Amino acid sequence: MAVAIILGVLGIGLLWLFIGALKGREVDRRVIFVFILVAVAAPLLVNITFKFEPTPIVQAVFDEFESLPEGSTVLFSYDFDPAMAPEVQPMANVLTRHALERGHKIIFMCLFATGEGQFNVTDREVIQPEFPDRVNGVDWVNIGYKAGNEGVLNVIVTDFKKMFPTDVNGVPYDSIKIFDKIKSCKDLDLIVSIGGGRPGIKEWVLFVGDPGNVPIATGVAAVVAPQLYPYYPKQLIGLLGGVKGAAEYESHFKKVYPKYADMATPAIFMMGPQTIAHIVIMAFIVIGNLIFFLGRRKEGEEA
Amino acid sequence: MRREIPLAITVFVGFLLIISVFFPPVETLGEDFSLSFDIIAVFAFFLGGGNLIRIHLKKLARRETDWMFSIVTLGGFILMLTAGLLKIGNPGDIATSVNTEGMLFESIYRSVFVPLGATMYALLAFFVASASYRAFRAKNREATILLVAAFIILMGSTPLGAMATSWMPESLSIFEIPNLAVWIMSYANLAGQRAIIIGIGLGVVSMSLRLILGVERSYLGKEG
Amino acid sequence: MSLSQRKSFSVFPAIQFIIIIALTFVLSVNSFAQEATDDTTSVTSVIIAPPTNLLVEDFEYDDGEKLNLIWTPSIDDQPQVGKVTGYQVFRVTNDDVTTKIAELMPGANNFTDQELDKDSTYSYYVTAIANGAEASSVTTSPISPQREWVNFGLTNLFVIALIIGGAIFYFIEMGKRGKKLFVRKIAGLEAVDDAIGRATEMGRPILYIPGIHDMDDVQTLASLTILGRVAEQIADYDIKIRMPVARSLVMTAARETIKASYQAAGRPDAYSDDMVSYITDEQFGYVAAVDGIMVREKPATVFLLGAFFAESLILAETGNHVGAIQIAGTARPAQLPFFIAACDFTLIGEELFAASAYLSNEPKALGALKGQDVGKIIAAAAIIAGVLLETVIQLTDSESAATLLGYLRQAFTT
Amino acid sequence: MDHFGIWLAAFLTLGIYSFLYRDNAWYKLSESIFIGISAGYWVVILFWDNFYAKFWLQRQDDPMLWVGAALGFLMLLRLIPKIGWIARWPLAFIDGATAGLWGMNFLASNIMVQTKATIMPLMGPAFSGSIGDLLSNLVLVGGTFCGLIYFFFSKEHKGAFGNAARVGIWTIMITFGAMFGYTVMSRMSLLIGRIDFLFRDWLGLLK
Repeated sequence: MAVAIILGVLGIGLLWLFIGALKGREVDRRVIFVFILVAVAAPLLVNITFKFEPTPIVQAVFDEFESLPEGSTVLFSYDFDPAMAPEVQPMANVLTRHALERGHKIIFMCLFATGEGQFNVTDREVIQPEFPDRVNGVDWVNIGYKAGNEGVLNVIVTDFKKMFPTDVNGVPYDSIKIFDKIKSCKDLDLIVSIGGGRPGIKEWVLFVGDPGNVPIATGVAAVVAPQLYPYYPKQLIGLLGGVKGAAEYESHFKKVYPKYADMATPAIFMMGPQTIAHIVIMAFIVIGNLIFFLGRRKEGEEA
Repeated sequence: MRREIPLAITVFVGFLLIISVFFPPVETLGEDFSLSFDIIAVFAFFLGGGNLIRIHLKKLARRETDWMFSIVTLGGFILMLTAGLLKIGNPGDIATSVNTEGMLFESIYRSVFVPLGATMYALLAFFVASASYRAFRAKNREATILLVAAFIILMGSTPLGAMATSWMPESLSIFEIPNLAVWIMSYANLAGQRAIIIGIGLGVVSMSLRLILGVERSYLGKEG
Repeated sequence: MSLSQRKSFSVFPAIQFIIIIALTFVLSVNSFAQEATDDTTSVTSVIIAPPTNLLVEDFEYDDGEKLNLIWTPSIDDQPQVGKVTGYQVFRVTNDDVTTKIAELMPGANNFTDQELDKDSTYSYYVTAIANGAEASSVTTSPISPQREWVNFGLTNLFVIALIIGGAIFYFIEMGKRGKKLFVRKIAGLEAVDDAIGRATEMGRPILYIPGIHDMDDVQTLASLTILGRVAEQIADYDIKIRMPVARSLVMTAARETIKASYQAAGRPDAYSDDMVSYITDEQFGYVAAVDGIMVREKPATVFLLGAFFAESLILAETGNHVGAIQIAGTARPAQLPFFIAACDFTLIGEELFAASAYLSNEPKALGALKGQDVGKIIAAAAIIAGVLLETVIQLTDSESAATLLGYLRQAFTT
Repeated sequence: MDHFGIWLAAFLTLGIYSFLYRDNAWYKLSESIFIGISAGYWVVILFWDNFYAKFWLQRQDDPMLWVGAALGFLMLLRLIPKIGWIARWPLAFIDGATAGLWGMNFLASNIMVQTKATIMPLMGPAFSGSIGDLLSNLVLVGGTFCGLIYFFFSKEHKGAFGNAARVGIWTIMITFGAMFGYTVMSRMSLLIGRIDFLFRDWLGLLK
């Protein structure tokens, strides 16, 4: 109900400006400010959300998770810090959920020291409440952070144990069940790096994906996404770019798995105000051009 | 002499730093300069800070318009200075950073400086909107190109982009808005960026040489 | 390599072999001994081979403060089956002090030791570490880092600097000799006269914003050189110029600049220090103040020239709102779109640096712009030639093309 | 943040936003507080980081530091009108050093690196790759080339040269349009952050 009212108010407002534009009336910039304020504030209050269709580059990641046979091993690398978290934590959470739902086994690690804290968020928000039956060490394991950036990757591409003799809790490598058949990155079925800084996805592609011939998918902050498109689809099987990429994934995941209809979708939530604000801006661009063209035609007639 | 000495200093220091790149024994001169610069900047602050105090005292004395706000500015300035230089509320010793929790300086920073900065920054959301309303009009060919590129990227950032072009056949998938947006960002955008960046490089080289050779001498005035 | 061999030191393979055997023996005895004294029950001794072929050589082109170490990793450092968990590098100085200088990953085979003294000698050994065991390489014989006077590694940079710098220098000289040089019109700069004239007509001040960076940014220097030209015209017209700045040094430099311009225009009496005022070093605090000045003083003309960041659009939109004519320019590519959108004229990147030369209309300054064009020709030609060669190589595997391309790439490698 | 801190932050936040309606006393108050506090903040940071840590603590080890201090002192002579012109010496020093440093840096990082980066094959080995790839690469290389032509100063933009320059400015306009459009989202995020603060921390409307 509230949603309809807000969208209605915004729509009628825009329509009114549109009609004004047809008469050649310029818009006071304070009117634009009010529209932006409403567009951003209202969805935050009443939770306006949109349905997202996944773009092929996002769909590719989803499909990879689907096509892997149950019991495949996926590595998640948390390569980000709290500053990047608003954009990429939603990706980490939904991808973890998807992997566990499909019955994949997950190895969590991070190239950022702060990544361990970010994994705890996923643990708290996804693994513990939704998959309490999954056993640490059997179905998933967190091997944590090791300093050394690409040096770490250089080692684990051939040997996990050397770099990670224990997991974060000090459990020795040999007694972690997941590692029974995983000796190096080459034994993995998929690697997912989530982040946007350095070290990050570029290092994964360069030091593990290419030499080890392991499929890699990624979720990154919006600003770095354009630099990564050239890697797709050869070196990256897919990419989630920014909040929008995360929202597309969440949206699609909910559609395919209806039992998660009530799951938290922070990216979709964030995209509510973003989408309305973008639409408002585009509407204003259209109105501006309308005024311009009508004005010019008038000038032409008068001349 | 008032012109020659500064000129000689510029020429000497400029060439020295250019050449230092090629000679390992002096290759750290650039770092030395940055250090000296930082120290000069501290001294210069006596002039800047002094100017700030002078302007506002003058406003006060002459009861110019808005003189009350000068009291606020001066008060804030002095408050921050005292809190920071004396390290009021310092939980540690003199080596403790002023940005340590518990210090008055830090708490003012957190509850006044940070929200004010973030709010000013966030004004951009409004101005981005008003600027695109006014500027993105198809006045001529250049403006039209600008408008179209911006519009495609804006569309691509929302679910609208995918919806608008989802009817397209597979063979034309590159022209679907989300893909088009990606293409623009990774090719056309990159081409323009590179041209601009190379141009800037040449501009800087030329500017530097003009300064060092004394062809540009803003603060020395005209020759003769 | 000849350079490094002269100063390097390596261990003879045969001796090395014997040493390895000996070391392994000593080590194993050691670990047995440890086991004997230790009361622990479950220590399984691991025997690993030490790293070999340790070579220390002088770091090429430094001031005599770095040494390069390379070695062959232990044969027990193998993927998956390897026992080695890392390496430790030790330095022995000439007064026999041993320090551990680095801990490295498995697979590591080199290290650069820095901040050394070229008048001392240094020896090194590298130890492979495994769970409960370690094995050291032999200690190298002492070596001192050498100082090189010239960095020949930067020859390409030197040559390109020489060509472009030389071209600029040449055209400046041509200009000095009075040769007429053509430079195309730059719209943003043609507008400067009108913009100043407009302020005179309206009787409103001119606002000049030199960016928010300090004097150690060449964009700020470029802005001040433009200020020098603009202020001269302003002095002629007797309009008020208002220049709030975000840096104390910029304040001082701007005052000197305007003062010199007023003197050059023959009106030193009209100058006042109050034209330039310091606000605050803080980016958005400065913006808040400048926005306030804009709406309160309603300048007829706003110059936004220098290093700008996120504040670019806030300033330009407010300036536009108060109806000022705005001439902007920056070399920050990320901010240019906002100036293009919100200002009347924008100097794009290189044009900002060309502006003062253009405004001065002095042949020698214009000559520098010609020199820049030589740089553009070089870059453009290299791009075309390189792309053609690359494509030819992809299509035909031509070896001569590959050689040529190699040279071309090399020339642009720093 | 404590209760008072949140109210203060909210008060100042709204003060700044009131400027969007028009200049007013609330904005002036927020602005004055910001200027005073931030100017003081930077003096303190400059004093402790630059003067105390970089100069005072190490004044005995590094003679180069005294060059900076001496030049800084000369700068202050500006306060004495008769010998104020000496203040130009440190300025001349900074001018020369900045020019020298930046000239060499930009030559390497902008001109050489970017030129080299643009040297790429238009097609994969033996005509592999799609027509689309070829066109994309042509746009990238051609756009960069024409962009350089646009910046060319010593020739009028006429004829074939003028056409290339025009393609150059079009490419640059695409760049600007795309960058503008791409930035909108991050700018909106900033506003979402502020409104979230007001709704959540201050008014408690959101959980």
